[in-house]
Amino acid sequence: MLYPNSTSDAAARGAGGNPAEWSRDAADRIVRPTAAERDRAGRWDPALLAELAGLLAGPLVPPALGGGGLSAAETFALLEGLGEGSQDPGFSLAVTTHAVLSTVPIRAFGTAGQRERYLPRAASGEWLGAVSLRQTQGAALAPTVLARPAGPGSRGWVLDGAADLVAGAPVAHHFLVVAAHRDGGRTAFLVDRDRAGLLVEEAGPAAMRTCPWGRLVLDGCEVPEEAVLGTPGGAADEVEPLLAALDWVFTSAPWLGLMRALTRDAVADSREQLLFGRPLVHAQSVRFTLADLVSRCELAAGLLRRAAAQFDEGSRPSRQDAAAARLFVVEAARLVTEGAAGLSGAAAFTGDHLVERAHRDALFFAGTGGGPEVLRPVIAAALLELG
Amino acid sequence: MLYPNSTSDAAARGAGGNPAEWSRDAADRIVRPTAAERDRAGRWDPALLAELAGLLAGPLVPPALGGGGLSAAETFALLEGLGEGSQDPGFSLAVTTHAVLSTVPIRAFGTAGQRERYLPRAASGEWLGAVSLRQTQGAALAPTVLARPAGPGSRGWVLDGAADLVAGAPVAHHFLVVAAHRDGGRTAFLVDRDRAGLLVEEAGPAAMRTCPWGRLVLDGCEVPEEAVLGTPGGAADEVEPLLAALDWVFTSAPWLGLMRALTRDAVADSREQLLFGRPLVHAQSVRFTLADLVSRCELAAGLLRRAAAQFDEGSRPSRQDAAAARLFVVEAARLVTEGAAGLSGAAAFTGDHLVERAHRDALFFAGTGGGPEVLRPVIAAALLELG
Amino acid sequence: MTLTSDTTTAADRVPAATAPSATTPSAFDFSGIAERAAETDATGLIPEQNWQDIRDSGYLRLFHSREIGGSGADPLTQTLAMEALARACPGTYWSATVSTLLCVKLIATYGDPVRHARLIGPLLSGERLACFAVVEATAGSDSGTFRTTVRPAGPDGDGFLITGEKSRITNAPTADLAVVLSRREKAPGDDGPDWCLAFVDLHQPGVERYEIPHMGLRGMPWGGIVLSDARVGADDVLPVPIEELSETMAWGWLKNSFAAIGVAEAALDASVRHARSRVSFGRPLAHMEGVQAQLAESRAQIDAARLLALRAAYERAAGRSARDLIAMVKVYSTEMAVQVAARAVQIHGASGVTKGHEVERLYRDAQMNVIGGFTSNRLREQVAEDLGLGPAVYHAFDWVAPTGLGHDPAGLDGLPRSGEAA
Amino acid sequence: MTLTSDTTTAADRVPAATAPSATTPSAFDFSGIAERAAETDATGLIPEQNWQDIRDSGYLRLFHSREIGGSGADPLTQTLAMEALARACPGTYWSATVSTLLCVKLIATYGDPVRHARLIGPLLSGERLACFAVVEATAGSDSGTFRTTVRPAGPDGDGFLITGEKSRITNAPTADLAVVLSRREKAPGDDGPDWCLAFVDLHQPGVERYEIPHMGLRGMPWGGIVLSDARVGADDVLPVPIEELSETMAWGWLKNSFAAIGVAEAALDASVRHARSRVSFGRPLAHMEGVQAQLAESRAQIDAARLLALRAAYERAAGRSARDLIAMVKVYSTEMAVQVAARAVQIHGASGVTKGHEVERLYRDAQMNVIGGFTSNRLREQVAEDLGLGPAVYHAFDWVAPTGLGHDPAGLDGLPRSGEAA
Repeated sequence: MLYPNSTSDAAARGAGGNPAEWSRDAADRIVRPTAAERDRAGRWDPALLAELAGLLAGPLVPPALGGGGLSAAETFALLEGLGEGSQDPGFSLAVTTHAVLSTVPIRAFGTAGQRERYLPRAASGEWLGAVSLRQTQGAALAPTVLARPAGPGSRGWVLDGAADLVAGAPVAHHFLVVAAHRDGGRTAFLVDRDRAGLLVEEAGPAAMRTCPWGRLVLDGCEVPEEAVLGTPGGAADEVEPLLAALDWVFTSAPWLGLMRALTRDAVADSREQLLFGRPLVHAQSVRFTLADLVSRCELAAGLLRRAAAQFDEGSRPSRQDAAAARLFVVEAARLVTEGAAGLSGAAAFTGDHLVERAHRDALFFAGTGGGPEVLRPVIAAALLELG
Repeated sequence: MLYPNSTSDAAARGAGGNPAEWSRDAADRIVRPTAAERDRAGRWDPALLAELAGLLAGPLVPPALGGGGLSAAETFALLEGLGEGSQDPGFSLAVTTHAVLSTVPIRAFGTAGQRERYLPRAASGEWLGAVSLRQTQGAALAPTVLARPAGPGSRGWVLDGAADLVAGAPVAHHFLVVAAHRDGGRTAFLVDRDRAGLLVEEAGPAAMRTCPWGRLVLDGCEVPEEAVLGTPGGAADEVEPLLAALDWVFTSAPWLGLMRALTRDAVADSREQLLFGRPLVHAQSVRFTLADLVSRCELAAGLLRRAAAQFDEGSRPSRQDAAAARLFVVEAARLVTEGAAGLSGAAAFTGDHLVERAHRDALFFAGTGGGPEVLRPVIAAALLELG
Repeated sequence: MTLTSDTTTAADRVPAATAPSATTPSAFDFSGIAERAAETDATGLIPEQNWQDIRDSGYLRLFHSREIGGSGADPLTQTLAMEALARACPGTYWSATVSTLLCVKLIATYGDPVRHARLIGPLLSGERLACFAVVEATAGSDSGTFRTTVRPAGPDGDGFLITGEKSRITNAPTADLAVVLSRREKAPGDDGPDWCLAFVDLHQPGVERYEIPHMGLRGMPWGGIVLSDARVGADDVLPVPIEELSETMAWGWLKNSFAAIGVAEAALDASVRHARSRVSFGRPLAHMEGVQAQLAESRAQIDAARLLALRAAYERAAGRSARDLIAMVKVYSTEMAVQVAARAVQIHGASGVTKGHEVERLYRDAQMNVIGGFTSNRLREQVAEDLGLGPAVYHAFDWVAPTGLGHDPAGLDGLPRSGEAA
Repeated sequence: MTLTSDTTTAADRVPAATAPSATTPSAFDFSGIAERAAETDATGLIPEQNWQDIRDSGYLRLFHSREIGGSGADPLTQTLAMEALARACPGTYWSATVSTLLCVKLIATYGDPVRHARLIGPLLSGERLACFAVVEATAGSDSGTFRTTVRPAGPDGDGFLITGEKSRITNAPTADLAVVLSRREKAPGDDGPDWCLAFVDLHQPGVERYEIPHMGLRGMPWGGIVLSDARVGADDVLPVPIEELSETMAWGWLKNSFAAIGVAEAALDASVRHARSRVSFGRPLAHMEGVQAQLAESRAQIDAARLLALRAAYERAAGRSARDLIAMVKVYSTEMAVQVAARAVQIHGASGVTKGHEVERLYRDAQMNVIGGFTSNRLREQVAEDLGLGPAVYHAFDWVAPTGLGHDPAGLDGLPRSGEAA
């Protein structure tokens, strides 16, 4: 695990630089140059993550298991820098899904055996993990995968159903899947790709096109007892709330970086554009817009960093704070992409400009993690002390 | 000219149905089925406009010159229905550019000869006209085409420069081009496609992809005296303010129809989507969103119809009202596309869904006609009695 | 409501040629009322001269047919007059319009033109003032909780007796007549509606009233009425199915809409005047794009509200309900006016929050229009229902916890103590 | 300001573990002040018991080093205390915080800890109250137009004389001491700054004051001061380059920010209580998604403002300017609080606009925080300048007409009369 100019201990003390810088610079060099082309082609380039695996694949895996041993706050900064440097929302989502959504539940709820089997190879980038983004808001959407006991003589389970919108599926080694039981309980499973009865189809949304998307079809897919992550029937207390909060906070991190990149582009564009014969940036209303964009970046940063740091405190993070951070950053990302597009003029529509991709992907981002119709009741229920 | 169940006179009296219905039904039948495919391919299908030419090509051309003789208010309704039925912002823009932006200035400022030469063939759809959308906000953007006298023995002019973002260029017969003189004055010209020194390149934005886009390059392009539209040097008093107001009002008409189609889709989608185990439409906040979407449609309709009808009153339309209508409809289109996307869930990202194309194209639409940085000072200057 | 483009024929629509611009002149000159608006706000009393001006203007008769003593004005004239009066003094506008528009429509709709001419006549002439009493102090606008009841006077004499307390009523402290939404005490076998409108003379022993001090529209009298076996004439209790009532109450929403439009237009006008006269750091405010942007947004928003309100008025005049359009315009225009008034305060800076300044008053007034009548959210429900979404469906919370989102997540290393949940 | 991700090291940042949630307890108990807030608003007077509570709480000393008599609290404690007092009574908060935070920072920054201990001591103990006099009645905040001038007393005695009128000053009616931004009458050869801060004893014959009635923060004394050759001590005129002043005035923006956060939190708290207790149409308000949505948005927005304000406070404590961050948070938090208060009014319905109700008061208070100090737009200019966009460039209108957009277009058949233009 190579964090430039820093050991992870030093990084934790803030003495050796900032993870946002490491990833920003590396992603700017390695990922950004081909982002527009991969977006047009809807292409995943395995060489990119391979080159960056030391930095990005296992920040939250403990050093003893071969990981970077970064704190949650540092990992957040790392992903923020990734978004800013790569200017690639899809690639950043694929990385976050693997390094956080798929990996942290194994660290948090895995048996020693599961941790030892999955985490070192996840941290090296050898094995990538994938998760359906329709399963990161608890069971707010009706469960689409069912689990039943494998029957006499086995302590395993049989899974049936399908899961859409699986970020990373075409290139993943294993999948974190939540399945419902007939009695209404739900269990999390780690399903390896080579499991019989599991089919991975390439299918995905027309957004975040540089993320490899897929759909899982489970047809009598039998998994052993060891595939259960956490307590059988306990997903609603364990994996589901964790997965939701991780999505709300950590898939937002690259967007914070993207917002900074967009704001910087907007400043540059509005210096160059002429309107009424003078630079756009001379117009007071344009200056106000730019001031508002940069403010939104800092406001969103505060909420997201608080929510990320709560994972480091040994106590339980706050679902209210995580959901509030997501609610805010979605709106901030919308404002920033639209504000930036308004100041970029025709340049925004060349087919290669960040703001075009970001505008499309921000809309998709707004719907993930449950969207406002999930986030708002979660926040309100906590605030009102309901439930 | 065939307006179903109606003569144009009867239509003017409101006795024979509504132009919005005619175009909505025809466009739904003829244009909509291929809209998603043409958008993906960025393709213009000449057969579509050919089939609809009787309805759409010449509504504002007087009957004596072979046109439909509709009022401005009726033409607005016709284009509104086109947007709603076709669900195709790019096709609708190409039609509006030809039928209104290119044609009305000829009707308003053309000599008898120009009117007789261009209008009958424009109305039949035989000759299509095209305009650069960078020339529909006066000279707020610096002029890119220069005109100089053709020299001794000629009363013609030589044009040099280039014009981007010409809607309809690849399929147009003639172009309305505003060119600047060395003394700062500007003149409007009608330049036929076959004119020596005029090159039409295919080039366009990555939005409104079903509109045929191009770029004009004028290299010592000599045009005769008869190519001047209106008074030489008089564009700032004649063609420019007219073109701006026509863009503000009439290219917005299809968006009003699109907003209605999107709202209808959102209602249907939110009946089907389940969240927390019940139809989305049971949630109060979703109902509120739908109520707001339908309200925006009606609010925008009022402003746009007023501005359109002002063209019928024999007196001069109000630039303030036209700009206010555009300012409002741009924001309404944004709210409606985003609101609809939020309620469509993953269905919004299949690559074929209206809301996806509308979301991309609404951003482009927001920047045309000058965008808020032009619209707001125009409105404010009138309000403050400045200038 | 149709979600497709408007397919009514042109003849039904607002004549576009007459659709007003901001500059459309109104025949109504309420300049005296405008000059007294600051004083009206400061004292919380509408000067008698305001009433004289209103009577003289013909305002009170505009909204009604000649048959019942109105002047049968066209919708454009009606709306121009409403906006002109609201712009001059929103508090005075509310008081006058509740009486002559809302209350007279209620009496004329559910009453009888002949029998109730004795009530309508003095309201249209301005000799008397009416109020509409709906809400009860403990309950808000949920009619299921209303307790006010009408019962036959029985042995005590002719007619009826009414008992109960109604609250938050425009004109309650000053009105001569109350239109009261009340329950009916029903005799066995009476299968008529459970509800009625009672036309109650407020000058009698069984009536007490009180004032409620309020943030804005301070000239508007506002308060409660306590009815203790107050007498109601035999002809003056009109059974009415409560579901129907919103059809007539929509006149009140239209009244709020024009109050909001008037407030917004007055705030914009003040902003334009200020921007034209003020120089800051050597720059005339009017030349600054930031100020221009605020003025332009306000202009567009006010016009949008006005045009939709006018369209709704035309629809009503043509005999259609337009309840959905009026609900939309009430929600939009009242919230819009709050925004426009806030922009005006910002443009004016500190003078805009100094007591007695026009925009300070308008800012307080604007919020009252949002709250008065049905609230925005209740009207959004109404619009949604009119969209064909069916009535609101109530689910008791908790729908979050069963999905796994009802408690806080584990940290990176799992739950603090194994087995702990929730 | 950097537009790239924050690369300061972790040690410089707000300790995330201590970043407050809404539920972070404050050690400061201002519940007595909160109980008197309605009365304070109604009477426009801060009760003496409020001052006693503030003195007893240690609030007045929190913001300053022990060297000058402060208690040197950490930024988290300071901000929790500010929010707690603002939430209890925004008017009282303003009065106390202008004196102890803004004025003492000005005296300590431009004055001398020893010579001015006699001024600072009584302000930190709460025996005396200060105000900061900047704006002039005729001019707004454009210093180019300020006329107040300090000149040497000359033959008349020691020190200086100050003459001019300052307006729109928090604490003007009640303060003992004024920190006055003034021009200096410069002797030939004096190449010092054109401006100074004068510390003026307000209990002397050359001082007259007046009150200005205001919409919100009514407990806060507000008004003007007329100085007619008032005496200023020789040590109490401190020349200062006016460009530097915004660095210290940013403390005032931070004060507004926490005023807004306190107002918003109080409005949200009232809304939560109301939603938990109120049943409408058989549905508890708390169970309605529309209400939940409003509460959730408010929660997120208030937290965003608080966290950025806290970060700015930490930056200042670490000796950095953070002026750009404070400008951002002033703009956002004050406008946010207006929105949150308006939502609270909507959730409360008619009771929310009844005089004396907590949210009615908060709604009026909220707007004052936007207007007080530099306005939103002036601070947006500041943020833009700090982005490296250069200072505002003023162009005199008209830039529209030359582009062809300065007059109305022709109709379908051209201009009405041939040859007519404009």
